Amino acid sequence: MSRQPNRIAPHATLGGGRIDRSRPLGFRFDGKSYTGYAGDTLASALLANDVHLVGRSFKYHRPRGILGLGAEEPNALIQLARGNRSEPNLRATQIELFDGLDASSQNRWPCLKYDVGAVNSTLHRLFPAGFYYKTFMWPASMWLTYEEVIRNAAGLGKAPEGPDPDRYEHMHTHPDVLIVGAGPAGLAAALAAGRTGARVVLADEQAEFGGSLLSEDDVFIDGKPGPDWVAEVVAELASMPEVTLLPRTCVHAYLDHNYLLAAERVTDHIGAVIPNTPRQRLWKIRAKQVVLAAGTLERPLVFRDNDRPGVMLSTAARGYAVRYGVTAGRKPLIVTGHDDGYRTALAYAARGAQVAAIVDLRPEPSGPLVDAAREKGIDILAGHSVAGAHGGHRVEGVDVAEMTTDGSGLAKVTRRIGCDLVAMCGGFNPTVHLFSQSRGKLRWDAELDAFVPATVHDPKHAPQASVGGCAGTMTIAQAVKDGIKAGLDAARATGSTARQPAAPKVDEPGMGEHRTVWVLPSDKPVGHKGKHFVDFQNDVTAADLNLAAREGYRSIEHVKRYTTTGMGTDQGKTSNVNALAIVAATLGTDIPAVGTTTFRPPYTPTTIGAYGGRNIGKLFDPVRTTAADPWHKAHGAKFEHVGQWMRPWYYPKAGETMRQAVDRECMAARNAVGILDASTLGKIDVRGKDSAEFLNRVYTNAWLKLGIGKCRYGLMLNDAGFVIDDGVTTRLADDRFHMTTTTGGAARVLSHLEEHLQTEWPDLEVYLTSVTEQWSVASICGAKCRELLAELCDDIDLSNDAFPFMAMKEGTVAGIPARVYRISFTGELSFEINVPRRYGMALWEALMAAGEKHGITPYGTEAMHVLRAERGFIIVGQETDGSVTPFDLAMDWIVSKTKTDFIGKRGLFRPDLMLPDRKQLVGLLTENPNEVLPEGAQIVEEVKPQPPMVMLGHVTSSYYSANCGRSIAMALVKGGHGRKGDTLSVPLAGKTIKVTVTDPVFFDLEGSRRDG
Amino acid sequence: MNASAGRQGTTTSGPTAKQRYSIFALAKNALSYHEGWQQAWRSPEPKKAYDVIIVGGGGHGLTTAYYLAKLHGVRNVAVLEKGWIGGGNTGRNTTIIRSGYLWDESIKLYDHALKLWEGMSQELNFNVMFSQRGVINLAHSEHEWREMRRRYEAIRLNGVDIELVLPDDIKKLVPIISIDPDIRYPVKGGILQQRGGTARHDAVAWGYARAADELGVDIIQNCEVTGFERAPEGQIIGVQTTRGFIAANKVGCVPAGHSGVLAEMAGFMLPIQARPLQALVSEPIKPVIDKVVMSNAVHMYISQSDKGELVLGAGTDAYNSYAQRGSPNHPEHLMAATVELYPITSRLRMLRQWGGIVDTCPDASPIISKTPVPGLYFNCGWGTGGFKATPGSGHVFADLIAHDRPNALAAPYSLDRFRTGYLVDEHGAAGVAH
Amino acid sequence: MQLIPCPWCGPRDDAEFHYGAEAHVVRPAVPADCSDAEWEAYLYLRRNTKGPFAERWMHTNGCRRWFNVIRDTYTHEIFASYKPGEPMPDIAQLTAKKDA
Amino acid sequence: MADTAPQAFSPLSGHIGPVGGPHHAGVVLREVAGLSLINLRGDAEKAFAGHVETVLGVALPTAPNTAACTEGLSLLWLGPDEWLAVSEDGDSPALCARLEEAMSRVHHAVVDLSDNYAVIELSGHAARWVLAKGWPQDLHPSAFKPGQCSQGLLGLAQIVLEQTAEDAYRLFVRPSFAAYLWDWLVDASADVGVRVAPPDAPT
Repeated sequence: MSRQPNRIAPHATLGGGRIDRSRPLGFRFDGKSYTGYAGDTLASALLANDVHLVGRSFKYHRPRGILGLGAEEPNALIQLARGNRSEPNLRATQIELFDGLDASSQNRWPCLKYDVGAVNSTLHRLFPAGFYYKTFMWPASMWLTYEEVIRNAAGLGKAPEGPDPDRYEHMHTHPDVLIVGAGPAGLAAALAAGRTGARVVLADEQAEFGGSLLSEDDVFIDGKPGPDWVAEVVAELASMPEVTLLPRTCVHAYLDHNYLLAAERVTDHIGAVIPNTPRQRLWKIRAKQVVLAAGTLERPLVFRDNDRPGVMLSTAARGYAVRYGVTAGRKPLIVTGHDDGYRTALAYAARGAQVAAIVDLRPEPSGPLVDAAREKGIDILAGHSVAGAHGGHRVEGVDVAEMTTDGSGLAKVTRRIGCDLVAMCGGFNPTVHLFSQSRGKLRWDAELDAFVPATVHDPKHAPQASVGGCAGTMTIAQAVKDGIKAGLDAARATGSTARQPAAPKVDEPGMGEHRTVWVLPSDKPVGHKGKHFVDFQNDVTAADLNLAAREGYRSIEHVKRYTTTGMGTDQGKTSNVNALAIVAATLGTDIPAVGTTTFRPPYTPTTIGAYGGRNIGKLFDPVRTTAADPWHKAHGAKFEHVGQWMRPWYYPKAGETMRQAVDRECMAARNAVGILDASTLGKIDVRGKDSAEFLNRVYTNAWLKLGIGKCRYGLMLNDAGFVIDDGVTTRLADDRFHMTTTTGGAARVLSHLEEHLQTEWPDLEVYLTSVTEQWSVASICGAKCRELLAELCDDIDLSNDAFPFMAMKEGTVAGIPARVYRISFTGELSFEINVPRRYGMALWEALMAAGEKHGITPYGTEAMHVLRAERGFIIVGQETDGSVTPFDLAMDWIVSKTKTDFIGKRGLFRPDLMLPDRKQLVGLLTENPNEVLPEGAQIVEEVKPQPPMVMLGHVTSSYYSANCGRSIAMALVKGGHGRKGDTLSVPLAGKTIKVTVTDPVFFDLEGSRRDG
Repeated sequence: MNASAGRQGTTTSGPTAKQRYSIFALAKNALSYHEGWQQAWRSPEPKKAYDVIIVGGGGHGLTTAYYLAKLHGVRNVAVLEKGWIGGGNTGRNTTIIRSGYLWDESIKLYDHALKLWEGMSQELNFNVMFSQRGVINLAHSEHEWREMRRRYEAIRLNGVDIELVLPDDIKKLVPIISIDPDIRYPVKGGILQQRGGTARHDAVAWGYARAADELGVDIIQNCEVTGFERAPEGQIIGVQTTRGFIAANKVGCVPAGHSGVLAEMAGFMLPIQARPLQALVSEPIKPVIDKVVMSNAVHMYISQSDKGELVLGAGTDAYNSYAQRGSPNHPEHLMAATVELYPITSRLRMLRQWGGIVDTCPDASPIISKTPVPGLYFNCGWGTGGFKATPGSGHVFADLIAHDRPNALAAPYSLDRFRTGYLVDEHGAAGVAH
Repeated sequence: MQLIPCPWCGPRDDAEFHYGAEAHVVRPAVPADCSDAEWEAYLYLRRNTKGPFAERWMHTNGCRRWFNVIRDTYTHEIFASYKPGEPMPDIAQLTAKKDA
Repeated sequence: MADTAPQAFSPLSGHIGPVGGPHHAGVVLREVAGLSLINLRGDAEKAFAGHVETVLGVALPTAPNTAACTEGLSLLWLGPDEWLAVSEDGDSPALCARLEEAMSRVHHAVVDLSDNYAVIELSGHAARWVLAKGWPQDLHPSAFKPGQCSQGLLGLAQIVLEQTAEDAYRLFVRPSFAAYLWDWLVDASADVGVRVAPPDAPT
């Protein structure tokens, strides 16, 4: 195993970092093997092995190194693993190292060191921001070719090759208090709330709680080092039954009314498959109160060529040393306008590094940290700027020079200082993403040079508080105090009571005034020499921002979209505020006037599979089946989707095509016995003294005088006059009816009826109850069906006189209590046998057994479609599409003339619904009787050699009818009722078919077969 | 800027001829550090009066102003935008362009737009990156496959390019799709419109703003209309704004989601509901999908941007909202459907999620119409079909405003169709009218 | 995910509900007497307010009852929910309380 | 004529896998068959309420989403004028007849829905953890206790949820969604272990 050159031995007093040196872990990066330790991230392990070059930037393919310590990392994007578990664009700073980890860099060809893409960097002058809007327009035909080149150059990592072997799940939780971020403020809030017994959820994206305390060695709480205090608090929290601790869980979305989403990485850090365990868990959190304690993100400084590998955020450089025991360089140079930068210099000096210099933007830096640095003999260059950095695949040095007092230019000539690490501190941005997602208003704090939370959006429904760094509180002492108060207030607001715990004593380095210089002055103007990077990942420079403003893209949203600053996978965590400041200066206005861009979820990119959760594959959507489904499957039925239902489509025998099977089923249904599983139809129990009046109002025909035990077909319209459903309703008693609806319309019709009952006609005494699945329905039809039923039912007189068409009798079939309806959708003699669902299978099997000698034949939805079309019966949803009226369907007979009102009546008599040339239902017969028109084919009067042509309408239903011995079709045609006997044309892609317009009834025109 | 000596874009009064954009212009300007580029549009102070005021600085508003100036010689025009141009639905859609609708009126209008898309970059001298990569609508059940055949025949016979494609063809065109017949909603087939595709939405707003500005149109941002002024006999005479009263003989409103708000200001009501429409993008990856693929049955559609982000969209949320955000159950279902149909997407990560305000009509078709107020015209109700219609919408609306009567393409979309019952119901045809 | 306060079941996720747009739109007593314009108004013309708005919701996955809510369609703040048949509260007074 | 009595099938018969599973399983699943489920509708403030109490022997629960329970019977509130009577007396037609007769003179509805629901019993120390994976409402004891019921979506299935004991629930779901719900529960219990109890044996 190779030695880790940058791993420092554990320090006598300062320790060796939070890694486990007894557990070495082997890993590979771009094919080379290295070792790190348990507790490392891939980034810290790479730095330990002195690997700085980790990626290539998106546009210029410039060599890039690690800039950050966590979620803010824009450069070190990694393709992890191979095959189906491969994952692109992961931040090395957030990948917990595990043994056998296999990582590779992205966006480079052939390799990281020698990337052809770097040609963009040499020709960078041709590629300012938005260059692609100004070119690639000539010749027009070449655009798709240019685009192909762009698309292949773009994109960072690669998608995995196959389906994801891992599973994901969701989890709902309803804490009294959700605390986001487990740094000092968050831990204090959790402790205060937890001690009241309130239900608390504490979530943090890191593997360990503690936040910034894990990366500092100069903070002591109650006399103990920060991490020890953290351990104590976490131990107490872990002992509280109503507190849920969620490490490795990033709260990434703050939605309406305190509904937040968080993604927990359950097994990613283990690097092995754990059976029966989801890879990630999406927490859906409805919190009564939220405490945001998300800390801060350090701002980079903008200076020439500030993107050399080895130029890093100061807190990151310090974090690698303190938390991971890795000095990212032996000769660090610190550039800062903030005392915090000195802590990095002191941390490195304490760990044997030779600090090249501290370049301080302030003319007269002072305070305990400055004194400590001087005591260490560190060279402090006050009032200086870094004019530019040097180096190829690693920073080698910087040019420094004294600035003019106002920081706008250089007072002296630059001089070069050698270094192998540049730790830059441009100040700190409170992490206000979640506050802003919750629609809170931000304000610019000129004191802090940062945006801080101002007003909570909806304190009544989404009570929340921001504490610590994310509220602009820059000392740990105050953060802990505010955390305790916020945690207690939140718990008390939800009814839990307790004393306020005492705030611990915090000993931390004092910080003085800071100075912010948005672009460090250089010897040449911005854009003239080198590149002043603002958005490292999307290669957006200060010059680009100036260009955008110059070209009139003045709104910050325009600047962002024109330059793509802040649109990378880091979502502008290190670039947004710097970009705002530079644009404000260019427009000669101040930052608050420029405003912020909208913070959109997620805070960090979130796995799509986690959102899909368990609702994929077999559980993507319920499959609804009937009681007799096992029989259908056992007898080779082919199925068809009907909404969520799976219904038998047809029952092919060995070797039969669909056409042959359907022909056989249709013939048997008329000449022998056909049997259909009709259980999926919607069924509604309508009860109450005003039931008949209610039916009168919702259907187009009359219902008051319907006899008991009698059935009637009803057409249902919406109030615009268009057909929305149909079905047969039977009167069970004076005040009781059994209504059926189409399969697809069941839920829709029930809610349509309930809406009118509850909001328009509350005075009507009517109750509706869905009984769709109480009853299984086997519908038998055909010449021999009465004979079959008689064998199984001896307590109903099945003769025509005793049991006429459209009537219902109760009795026993095959020993099962049943309601038998003489309803016919095929035009044949037909009995629809309804039994309680538990007997559905028994009824079906009894009918099949007894029916064998009668030639009983199960038929599916296809044959049912053909049989009803033979008789000219419509199917709502096939003959209608929401814009068809009863008159269009030639169903004037069902529209009551006498009723003063029913739903749809007024709508029907509007000008465009009364036009004679509306699309009307007709039959179509093809010249060649064996030609079957495709459903959806368009009908034309005057055929042109080439489209376009004027279309009169379309074929709604079309089949070969074995019973008619020819093809039949129904269609909606403009002015169809007046075109009977005409010849029209159906132009298809290959040929045109001639058709004759007829009445839409093709079989048993006098309806004689209905009574058998 | 303290260090840069770059020339600030000053606000010149009159329109100036624009520099031509080309690779040669880029090279020339590179020599002077790109400090020589002019403003794309002037953003002048509003004049006291104009012949025509367009309310709404999205794609539809800007194209209307452009065509008024270019085709109808009406150049004393102002576009008033309450925020920043292209900041509404123009900047929030999933950039899909196609004309494969069901009703003749829709096909004619959307294909009129598609023809205007085909020459747009060259006409505007601004690369809007219109890519005719092909749009596929999938059918996931027998019923949907039958329904799609009707749409295919109607499109074909309207003279618009369309092809029927079967699962094996679809797999070749979209390698990452699953055509497994046993998944819950298997791919039964689809229709492909090769002329359909995508474009860079922001560039459309900027390109038309620049071209309109060159013709003398004033583009005025941060100028919200707060009321309409009418002459005693009812004729519109101007608008009240957050930057004072501006007179005009004609006012064309193209406010998309805010149509209801403006109609109420003008004293009449619209059959429009403002609904959230959510979309999201994945992190950028190397190209995996070239086509745009739409699945109504599972309410999802997908394409990949030139930057490499997978762009995913779904149906609208079902409640009224102006918050430009929706409820998380829609994106959740969208991503479950995406994993179901495109299994390799499961481990990819969502980068950004947002919502627009979609003005939906009861028949999922737009309103391009005169209104009860003489001189006041409305163009809205585009629902989820706004972006693809942008140039066509502006073209016909300019014609309506210039001549005070709709041309043949716009006539079916008058406001009084809801009174007479003449609906162009694109709902019936598509679960989610896209 | 908004929390919609069902007058019976209490606050529930908005995914459990069906939306019914503007409240207090009454179906004309005698449709036959309505002009086409009046019928159009009943069928289609709905207020589309940006701000506090009286609207209808139905608790589809819960008690299946229709009820009304005063909700701000921009901020999503919810001011009141009340049963059908109850009068519409005074929105100005309701929302004013917010600033008091 | 059919000589033997017709065979009845419960909604999940044939779908439930083998009975059994780890003894320490966090969740036990069982289909409960043969219950009488009667949907009642009426005005709780009128005589209707009294009639229900006389027949069922328990007062009509009027507080939303609560259940009135007595030996072998639960009366679940489903809406301001809607209840579901769940009785272990399997003769639902007789129960309906008694109810119908008692309230014949008031506006009411008595509908036998014994076949319109499948009933699944979910119990065990991890029952709440598994339900919370797909049930958006709060199940913490401070919010949902035995004697309470609620309606909503579990995964993608619309159910009525009744808490019967500290770690035991009954789920009422339409038969055509029962297979989906059962598969969903088994899949969601993978991390805590699931045991399938035979249909009618006590757990």
